[in-house]
Parts: sequence; structure tokens; C-alpha cells
Amino acid sequence: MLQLIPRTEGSDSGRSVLAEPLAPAQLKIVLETVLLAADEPMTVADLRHAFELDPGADTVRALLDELRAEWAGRGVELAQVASGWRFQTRPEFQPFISRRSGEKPPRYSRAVLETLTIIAYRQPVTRGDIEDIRGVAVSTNVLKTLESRGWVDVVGHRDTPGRPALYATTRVFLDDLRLRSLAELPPLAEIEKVMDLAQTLPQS
Amino acid sequence: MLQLIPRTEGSDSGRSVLAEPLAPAQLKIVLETVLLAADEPMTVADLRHAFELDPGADTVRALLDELRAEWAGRGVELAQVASGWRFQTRPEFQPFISRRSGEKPPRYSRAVLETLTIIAYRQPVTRGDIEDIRGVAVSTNVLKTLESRGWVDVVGHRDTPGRPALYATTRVFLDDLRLRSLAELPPLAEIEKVMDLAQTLPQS
Amino acid sequence: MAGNVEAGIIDSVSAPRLYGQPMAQLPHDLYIPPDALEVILDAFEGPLDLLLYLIRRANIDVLDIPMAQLTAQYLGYVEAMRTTNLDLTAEYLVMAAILLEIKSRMLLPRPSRSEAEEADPRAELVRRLLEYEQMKQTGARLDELPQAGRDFERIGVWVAGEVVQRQPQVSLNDLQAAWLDLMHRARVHQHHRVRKEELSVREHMGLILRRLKPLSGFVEFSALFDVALGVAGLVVSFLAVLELVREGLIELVQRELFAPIYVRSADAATDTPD
Repeated sequence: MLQLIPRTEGSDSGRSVLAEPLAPAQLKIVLETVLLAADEPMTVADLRHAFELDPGADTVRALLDELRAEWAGRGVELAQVASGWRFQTRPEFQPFISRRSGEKPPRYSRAVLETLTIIAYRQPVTRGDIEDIRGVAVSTNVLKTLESRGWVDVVGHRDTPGRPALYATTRVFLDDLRLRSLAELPPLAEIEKVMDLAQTLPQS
Repeated sequence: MLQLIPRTEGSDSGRSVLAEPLAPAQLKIVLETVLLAADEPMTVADLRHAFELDPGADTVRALLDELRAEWAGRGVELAQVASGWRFQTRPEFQPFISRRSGEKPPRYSRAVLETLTIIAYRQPVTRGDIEDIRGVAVSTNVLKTLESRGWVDVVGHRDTPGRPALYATTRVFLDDLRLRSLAELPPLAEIEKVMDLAQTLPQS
Repeated sequence: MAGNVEAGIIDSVSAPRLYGQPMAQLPHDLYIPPDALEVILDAFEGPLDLLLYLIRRANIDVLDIPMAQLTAQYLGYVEAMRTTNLDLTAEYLVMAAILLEIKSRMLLPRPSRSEAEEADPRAELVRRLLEYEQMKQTGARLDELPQAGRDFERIGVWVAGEVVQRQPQVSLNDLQAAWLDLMHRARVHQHHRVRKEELSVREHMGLILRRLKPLSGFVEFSALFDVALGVAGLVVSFLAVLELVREGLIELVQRELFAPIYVRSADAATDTPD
């Protein structure tokens, strides 16, 4: 633990409260703190300026190496980039960070999910086909949602009056669902078996 | 170190890459990483969302306590503020940080400070209420300063002629003062002390 | 000493006038170089602040304010502000009027019958002074709390890679559940009969259409078949082509016997008149 000199009343915050010169362990804690608080990479020269008594470039460099070693194996690393040193997250932790935003994970509406399912199992299908199965109109937004996600696209047009667009699922859809091919979708037969089973049970 | 499944090309980052439930030590590393990378305080619920497999509120809370203990004695602490948990530097280390950046953050003027105090302790209040207590007009700039800092906002209008805006302090205000709730504000100066005007130091 | 006024600080010619009366005397504590005076007066946050300063300076008991003394001092400062061309806001003059009113009310003999109800004329002023002083002192405490950005910093380490907006996740279970829902509704309505689909054929139909689309022209028939798929795959691809032809989605062209067969999407056939 650091030896902290109690702040005198009315002392301004710009004043040093850690008695200097600092021992290497204390220097290291200060370096870590300054680097964690920094918005941008800091050079060794920048870091030396943090101290009233300059610990010298060699000391700072040696401590940075120690710090880097201490942070190994965690989600954040001390990295040396072109413009200096900074703490940064390791790329492997990106998924956790992109999921950090407070809101609940977004969900697709039932309409989107059912439309996607129909396209997946019955492709290529027209909007009319989807509407026949769902029994309700399919809004343009629903198809737009799936298209902008890159999961569905128009692969042609049926040669019937109006030449309706034919939708099919894409490679991205398979990738995102970790499927190698559509054959890996749960077979309909199995679903229907479940369905039959479900029929014998009271519907929720 | 975490066992990470390599990401497939083209997969979006919202996707799970850690398929297995994580051991507590791994969970803790993820929590630490997410909190270090976060721009804003995170609630326990936010943190649970970082994981595809929810570790549960109790586990997260226990790990946060462990993390807090592990960070004791360093320049950065894990603190619980109004909006949740966040990492922040300890005030004792501010001299190193401000010396490095070369500028001391300005203090608020007395007009701003007094207005803030009245809003904090008497909320919700109108501009007129503030003026009654201070005995002078409150300039628009003063309120703008507090609003743009995100410390104060309009929470409604009083049902009197002119329907004046009612001001209250925000969660950001509490966060920035390291408080969890308004109850943690310093108590109002005791009236006996206030009356003992002669005892107080002459102002500069 | 408090409240004493000294004569002769300023001569009578330049003596300030207050409410029509020349002020021959200024409070003793006003004898300050004009520049410094400006700084001091500017430092007051308003009349209450000034009054509190005067009370503190004169060691006055706030619960028993000598109105004559305080009013005189206050008026002296206000006048000094005016003569030094400081922005004298209306609040200072309003307060001067309030002080004079309280002072005069205290001089009046109180009617005995209403004595019980008659409040001390100073009560409201004292309440306001105390409330303001309380806020001032509390504000100072508030200012001592460590403040983000001033006394400590929030940590936000650099995030490697871009933070992408979260997209809804869909699992196979979701698809299965959606299908179950659909089938349930279909059975209820008896509109739609579920039949087993040769899924892989339909998948290949999509694949073939997708291959043909960007070209908007003819593709050699054999190019549609990937030998790597194996016999089963080739059969499925072939069935897909047949199904596509049957549904009028593609067009097959063979100029002469044994010549290469060409395929193009029915779209291309319509879009590009030849």
C-alpha cells in the first residue's frame, strides 16, 4: 500500500500528495494509473512528466515492461503502439464488449422470425408464398430487415403475372447460424413429429 | 487464459464465441475487461448481458466484490456509483494525471455552485425558487453550464402561471461525485453553525 | 468599533448621494483603494451575500441584527458600487429598500393589542440570510467532494476493434419454434397442407438461381454442377435444375444436338430482349 500524506485542508488538487521520490513499486502504480486514465497513447516522455521528480527514461521503460508482463493473461493489455503506450482490450474479448451495452439483447419480431423460417425451408419463395403460409400480409419492412441483415436475398423472379421476386437464404445466414448447409436445419419431419406430439397436449 | 473458439470470417461480433460456461476466474477477467472498457457505469444487469450464458446476479455481485478487493491499494479503484459499477482513479493520484496533461480543471464559479446546491438539496425547484434563495437573478448561462455538464435537467413544470420549468439533479451528477444516491450528499450545514456567522472564516 | 463611521474619508463635494441625502460619511471599512474595492464588491453574489459579509465582519448576532448599523453599512457599499461604475443590479436596490423599511418599522411604536401576533420585522430577512448562508456552506462541502474530471478520472481503456451494434440472435430453436407456430396455425385453418420437402433440392434451386443472376446471360449447363458434391449432390443439383425449369425460373437453350446446353435465368430472358 502506498504511503499517502493526508491532504491538508484547502490544498489544491494539482498538488502532490504522494511523497516523492517514489519507490519503484509506487512509480509503477502511478504509471499504471496514468496510463489507464489516459485517452490516448502516451510516450515515455509524457509519462516522465507525470512526476515532479523525473524517474528517468530507463526506469520508466523498465517499469512499463514489468507492467506489461503483469497484465499478461487478462482481458486488457499494455501495448506499445506507434504513438506510445496504452492499455487496450484484447481482440478476443471484443464479443463481450460489443454486448456490454445496457439494453436487453434485441429480438426479431414473430413476423420476421416466421418469414425467415419460411424462406429457409421453402426457398425460393415469393412474398405471396410467405403470405399464404403465414395467413397474413408480409410487410416490406420484414423482408428489408432480413435483407439488410444479409440473411436473405432475391435470387430471381417467378414467371407468373407480376413476376414476383423469389427470396432465398444466403451463405451469411448459414454462417451466422453455424450451419454448413441448409441440410443441417432441423428436419421438418422431426418438427412435425414434435408438432403431432404438441397437438395431443393442451396448447399453451 | 480463456479458451476462445476462433471466429469465423464474416460472422458479426454480436455473436457468441465462448460456447462453454466460464469458470469463475474467467468470468472475473471478462467482468474486469468489460468494466475497464466501458464508457459509463454498468449495472449488474448490464454485466450479465455481456455473457451469452447468464452467470446470475449473485455470481456477478460476488465477483465484483472480489475485483474491488483485488484493486485495493492501486491507483484505480472499482467503485459503485448511482448508475452502477465503474473503474475510476483515486483522487490522491490526480496530481500525477493533471501534471501530465498540464492543465488544472477549473472550479465552478460560486454562482454555479450555489445554484447546483439549491437544486440538489431542494429539488425539484424553479429558477424563481433559486433566485429567492440566492437573492439575485440566475443567469441562463449558469443553468446551461449545469445542464450541459449533464448534472441538472428539467423534470417537469410547476402548475403556476408561466408554467416554470422544474429542475432536478441527474444520475450523472451523482456518478460524477461518486455517490450512489442523494442520501449520500453531505448533510445540509447545521442551522446552529450557520447562525454562528462570526465563527466562520472571513471569505477571501 | 464595528459600525463606527469615520468622517473625512471623502470631501463633501464628491460625497455620494443616497436617496437624495448626501452621504458625508462612509463606513470605516470602506477605506479601500478603489481598484481593490472593485474586486471585493465584484466578489459578492448578491445583496444577501453582501449582508452576510457585513454581519460577519461586524460580529453581529444574526438573531438580533442592529438594523440602523447594518442598513448604514449596506447603503455605504451600495453607494460605493454605484460610484465605481460597477454593475449595480436591481436586487441591491430592492434590498436597500427592504432594509430601510424594516428599520422604519422597528422605530414605530407597536400597537399593544396586536403585539402577540406582530412578528419581528427582521424575521423574514433573518430567515433568508440563514437559508442562503446554509446553501453557501453546504455548497462548499459539495465542492469538496471529489469530482469526476477534476479530482479523479473515469477509466475507459481503448477498445481493440470496432464496437458493432448488436443484432438480434436467431437460433435453430427459434426457427423450429416459428415453424411449429406456423404449422399449428396452418392446421387450425386447414388452408395449408404440410408435405415433406426435399430440402436439399430447394437449396440447390436457390444456389443455381443465385449463380445465374449476376451474369444475366447464359451459363454452360455443366458449369452448374460441382463434381465435388459427389453423386448424391449431382443428382440433387440436377433435380433442382429440372424443378427450376418446371417452375419456369430458368431457361435451357441448346442450339443443336450435342452442342453445349446453356442456362440462363428467366429474369435475364425478360430483362434483356434479344
